[in-house]
Amino acid sequence: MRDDLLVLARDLRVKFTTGVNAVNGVDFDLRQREVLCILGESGSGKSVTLRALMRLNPPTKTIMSGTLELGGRDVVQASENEMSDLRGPFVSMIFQEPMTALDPVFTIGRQITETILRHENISRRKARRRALELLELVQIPSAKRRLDAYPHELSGGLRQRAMIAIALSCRPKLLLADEPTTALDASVQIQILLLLREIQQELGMGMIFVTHDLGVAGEVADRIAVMYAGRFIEEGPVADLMRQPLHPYAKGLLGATVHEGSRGKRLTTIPGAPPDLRDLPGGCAFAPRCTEAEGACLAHLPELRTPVPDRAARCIHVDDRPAAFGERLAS
Amino acid sequence: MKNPILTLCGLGRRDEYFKGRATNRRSKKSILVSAVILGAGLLASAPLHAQTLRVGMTTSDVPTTGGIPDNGSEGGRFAGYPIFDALVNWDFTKTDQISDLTPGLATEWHIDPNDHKRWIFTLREGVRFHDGTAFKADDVIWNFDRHLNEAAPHFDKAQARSYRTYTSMVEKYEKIDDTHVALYTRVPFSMLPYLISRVFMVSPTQYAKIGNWQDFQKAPAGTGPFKVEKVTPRTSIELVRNDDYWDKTRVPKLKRLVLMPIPDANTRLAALRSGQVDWVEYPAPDSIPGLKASGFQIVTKPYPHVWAWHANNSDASPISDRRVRLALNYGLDRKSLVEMLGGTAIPARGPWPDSYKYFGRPSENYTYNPDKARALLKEAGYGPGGKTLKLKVQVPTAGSGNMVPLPMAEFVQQSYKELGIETEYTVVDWGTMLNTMRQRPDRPGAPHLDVVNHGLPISDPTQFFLNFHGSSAPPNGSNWSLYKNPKVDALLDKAFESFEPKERDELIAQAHALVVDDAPWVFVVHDLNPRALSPKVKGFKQAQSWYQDFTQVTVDE
Amino acid sequence: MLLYTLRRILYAVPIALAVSLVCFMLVHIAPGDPIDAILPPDASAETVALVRKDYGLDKPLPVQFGLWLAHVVQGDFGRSIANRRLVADELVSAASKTFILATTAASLGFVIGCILGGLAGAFRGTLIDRAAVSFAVGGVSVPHYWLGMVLVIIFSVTLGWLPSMSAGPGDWAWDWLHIRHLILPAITLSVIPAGLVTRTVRGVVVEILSQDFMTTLRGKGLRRLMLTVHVMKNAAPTALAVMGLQLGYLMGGSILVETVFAWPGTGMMLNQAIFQRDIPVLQGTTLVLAMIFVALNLLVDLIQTALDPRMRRT
Amino acid sequence: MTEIATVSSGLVAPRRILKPRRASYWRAVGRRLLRDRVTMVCLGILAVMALAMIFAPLLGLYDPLQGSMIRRLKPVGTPGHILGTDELGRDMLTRLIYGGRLSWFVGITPVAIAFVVGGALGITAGYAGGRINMAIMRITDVFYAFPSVLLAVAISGALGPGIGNAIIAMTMVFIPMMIRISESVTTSTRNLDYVEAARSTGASALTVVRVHVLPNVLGSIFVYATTLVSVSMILASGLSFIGLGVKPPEPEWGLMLNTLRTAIYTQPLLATLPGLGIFVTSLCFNMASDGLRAAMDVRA
Repeated sequence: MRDDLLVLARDLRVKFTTGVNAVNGVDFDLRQREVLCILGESGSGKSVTLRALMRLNPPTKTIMSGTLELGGRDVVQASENEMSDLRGPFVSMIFQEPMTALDPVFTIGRQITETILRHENISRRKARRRALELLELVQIPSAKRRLDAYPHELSGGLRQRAMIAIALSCRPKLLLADEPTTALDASVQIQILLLLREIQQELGMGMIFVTHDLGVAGEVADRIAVMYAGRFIEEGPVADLMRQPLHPYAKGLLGATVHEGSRGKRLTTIPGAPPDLRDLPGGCAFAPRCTEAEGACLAHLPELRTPVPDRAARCIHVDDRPAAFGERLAS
Repeated sequence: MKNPILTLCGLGRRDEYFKGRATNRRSKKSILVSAVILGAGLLASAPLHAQTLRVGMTTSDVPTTGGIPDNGSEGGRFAGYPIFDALVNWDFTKTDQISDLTPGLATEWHIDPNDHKRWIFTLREGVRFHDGTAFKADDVIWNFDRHLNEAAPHFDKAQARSYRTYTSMVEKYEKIDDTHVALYTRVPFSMLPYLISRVFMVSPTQYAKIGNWQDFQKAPAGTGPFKVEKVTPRTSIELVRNDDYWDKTRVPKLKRLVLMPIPDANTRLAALRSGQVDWVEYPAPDSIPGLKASGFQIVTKPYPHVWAWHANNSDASPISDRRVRLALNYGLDRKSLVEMLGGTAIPARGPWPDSYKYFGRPSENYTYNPDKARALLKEAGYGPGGKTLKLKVQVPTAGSGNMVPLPMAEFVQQSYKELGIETEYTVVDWGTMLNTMRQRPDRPGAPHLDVVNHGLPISDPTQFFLNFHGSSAPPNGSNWSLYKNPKVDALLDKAFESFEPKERDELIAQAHALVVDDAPWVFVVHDLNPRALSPKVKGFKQAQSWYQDFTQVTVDE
Repeated sequence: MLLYTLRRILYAVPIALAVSLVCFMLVHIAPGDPIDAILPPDASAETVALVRKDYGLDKPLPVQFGLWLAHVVQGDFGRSIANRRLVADELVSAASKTFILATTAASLGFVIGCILGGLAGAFRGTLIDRAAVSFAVGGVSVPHYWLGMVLVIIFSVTLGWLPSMSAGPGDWAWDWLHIRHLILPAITLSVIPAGLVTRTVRGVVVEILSQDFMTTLRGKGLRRLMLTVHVMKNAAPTALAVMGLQLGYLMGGSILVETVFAWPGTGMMLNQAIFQRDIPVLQGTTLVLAMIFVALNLLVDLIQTALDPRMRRT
Repeated sequence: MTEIATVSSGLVAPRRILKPRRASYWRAVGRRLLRDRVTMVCLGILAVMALAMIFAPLLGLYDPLQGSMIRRLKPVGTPGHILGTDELGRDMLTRLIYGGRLSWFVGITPVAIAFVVGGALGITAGYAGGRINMAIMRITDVFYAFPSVLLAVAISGALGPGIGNAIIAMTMVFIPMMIRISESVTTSTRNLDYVEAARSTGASALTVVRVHVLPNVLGSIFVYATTLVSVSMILASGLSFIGLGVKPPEPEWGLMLNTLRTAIYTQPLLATLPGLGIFVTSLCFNMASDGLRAAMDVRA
């Protein structure tokens, strides 16, 4: 196994005790410095997948299976203590709502230092100095004063920066971001994205980024995975996927989204509703909404097909041969 | 002394205060727990001496301790005679008959043969107040000034009024010499000694030292067998033995007497059962079988008390018809009521129990006779074919002498229901009821009432007078019934002017017999004054009186 | 914060005034002339007139209220009609006894409630949760005066471990001799706050645990102990508020328990005053208890504000 | 019907849809209730008690006021007197059922009056806002400044013992509570978009309240009122217990508890029965109102 492999997921499944099958077999790898963007509708399982990577889904209500390794450590079998050692120094997460993701009754500084003190054997003073550096790193103005501020005293953008600072506080190798810009104003969104991208490159982290905004994905991702009903239905390099989606669902999404520059505008939606995750159909989960669906779609779950190296899609209409794909492009 | 280690192991003799707490020590665990509790208790508590009697009273607060005890007779029982003496005391030694008077701070008294309004009292010599000063004739005058002389600097404005019943007959008083005083009554009145038996003598010196009656209560000085050590309002009065008590036969055997007000019957019961007190007044009748079974002593004695329906004898009420009142007296199953009361009462046939010398020879004998009752009612026009007799009755919730008024009232109600009589109760607190009884039932604007249900002392002939003499209608006396029989009035007047004991007693007995036959009230039961005592309380001989003697009591270790 | 404190205190002033007006009016909603409660009915007309003047009852109501208030502010609640003692003296000793009982019961209830509620919230849906919730519902449903009787039978009469009544001999002291008297009434009285605090804390903890920031905290790798600290600090304002209010309720609501245990506090005093129609005592006790409640409310508000940074800016 | 859906970039992400609670909503609540076994058991117990009390005269019970000295204080399980007899020999089962009538009556009436009066005042305050709100709420604050037991005891103490006075006193305690809750619910409903919309179309205040506000707030107010029933029952029995409520010989649980107290050492089970009655009723009311609240707490 190569040592720059941060995440290895094979047939990862997450089921909730309520009967919801949130993640139904996800396979992917992530290497250092690589940015993967998981794209999907609400309820497609992208957030659950992300949380599963840190095993943050409610422990008593979640059943995880398959293979999941972070830096070679088995996440599915690890004890809670081993997991909590991993969280922070190896992997950390930025959440969607900076308003609710920060503890309202603790200062920003305290929330950063407690993380550092948890994982590193350094003095409180040193931890505080590091916290200050981190706030400066995420470009919070008058950082020193903000250290003693409570979350509600900061604006949304600053709060998200503070959130990022907390996530970075133990210099993780892998940063997970769960729609980190959705709750922010458009002008702030782009600043945060640029900041994230910049810091990710500066620190050489791997990053998994969840969003339902294609524009955002195009901004930051190296690769994109499109998720539907708990599965990756298409995966590939960002430029290729955006230019030429393979899966009908991905096509729909792209059709429903204009490329960069028109973010936030109301667009055509894909008719129909996502499937009930409690009772998934046997075949392709998208088939009921798919204009290209045929009988075979419902018979079996389509295999992941690889028409060109580095790209894959779960649709029977996609050729599993690079050549055929090329031919179609030509015609 | 006790070995603390033994005590800690739960094996040695325990401090008196903790006695009875850990009676059930069979399991090792509870021994351990109680040992811990005891250990901690011993470390922290001030040692309480042996020979302490702790009494649970029924009063809601400690009675006032300044020599004018409130809370009725129970106040006199606990904050009166144990701490103070009057010129005339009550005799507790003859327990086989209803108590009478005995010399107190006066060794002898008599009416002036030339002036039937002038009483001469010879004072006891060598008596000292608790503060060490000697008791003198001047002190008697000073004490009467406290009650009656509004011009005196120490006139007790706040409390004197409540003792008017006892003092109002006294017109003036004077010192004759150092050992004699004279009291003048407004009219010739042979019963004066009964009245002034509640006028307690307190030390003027102690009052001068303290300066006001309010604070005097915290450290009063009387001449009684016990001295006040500490008064904690609403919690306790702590008394200690007066070793110098003038009556050497009545120097207390107890070292301490602790009096606690516990108005709630069940709380009192729990306190006795858990060993927090050694003695409770008026245990609820339903608790008596259980107490007996657990080895507690239940003492009962008749005394001049009656629990009765005071009937409105004025014209407004159907009960003014004597036949109706007789029917009510014959139609009551008193035996069953006594049974319900666990034997803490005896059936009443008149205001006084028939064992009393004043009972007389009435012609009516109120046994349970429902047929006679029905016949009497029919005669009066009630019952099947006639009107329905409906009575409005006021009942107190509690109060000294009222026993357990509500269940008893319910019993009476049921009993009469069988005769076709409808009774409607208005339940009020005792104070309200006393207020009702201080006003005429026939005054304009008074709410209609046929009966007031009240248990009360008729300790002596003066009280009989206040309840049954025609001139005693409110506000002059307690004759709420407005009962008026000229014969009774004449007999009583004559008796009160008679200074010949034999003749006097006979006149009173005749008056009593007439009252029984007239039945102005429904005589229900006489209370037997029950009290429950822990098995270790010894030597108590219950007197047939509202007051009791605590000096002969001992408490076993 | 300072401004808020000032405003809050200022707002308490009219409330306190209105509360004292209600206490004052208690006498006047009672049927009949208040003088009847003070004097025996056979009192002469002059006496009635005299006493009426003494008590200021001959003046119009607003003036009477003003006079009464002026006295009360100076700590003069008049004298008890029943025993002629100064109401203020009585109140000091009774209120301190009730305060001892109420604070002990409230603290006990608070500790039990926090532990049970915290456990129930943390282990939501488990057997622990169900047991704690059952306890809480039982606690608020049980007639506590009845529970008191049952406890006395078990612990005083049958086992003989603890006294069944009173606050111990003489004046109160924090020694075992007195504390043993406190145990049963305090337990009895603590059942309601324990139930309420359990419910509240459970609700708050469930709420906090479902908050996004708990995921953040877990995502930072914090251990259980640190998580607990976060939960506690978040739950504290609510829990303390409930506790503070409960203390106030217990101060005013201990009348039944005090009656059962003959605890010489304000509850027993009130009970006696009612049945003796002792108006000065009734008025004074009600007023003092209500004022304590107003003050506690104020204090709770301020503490809550101080504890919760989100509320400080208001 | 107004639907407010937040639209975010790209995909439609409906957040929370707020709409007036309609029949379908109540059906859903009903279904949830039926599924909640604990609540159903509690409601069942309460229903059985209520039926027994309503039809008490038809049950062939004894006379609740007629006793007999020969059979007084018989233990639980005596033939003919399945729950024994009280201190006057009256059948305990009969007394408990008839006593329940009064206990329930004194417990529920104040809450019911407070529900109507307090609810009306609270909704008025909440909907009208401004000075009316100010006036109503400040007066409420004053009564809120009293601990509830103290207020009830003081008022009924001043008025004197009796059922009527106890009910008045307790109503005075519960009205401010009902006002507060209904005011806050109404205020928050009033600011909901669809109510604002209805108001802006010029519908009369009464119509808006009736059509848009009431259906939304009544449920919450009602649930709150049900939680008060348990408090009220305990308080009512407590007043009777210290002699301020129901007067003898009427059977009432608090009063029965008080009069049977002294028999607790001889007939412990018998003496605890009335307390148990209060306990079970108040427990069931509490659990049922919890269940009702849970069932109504459907996040749309």
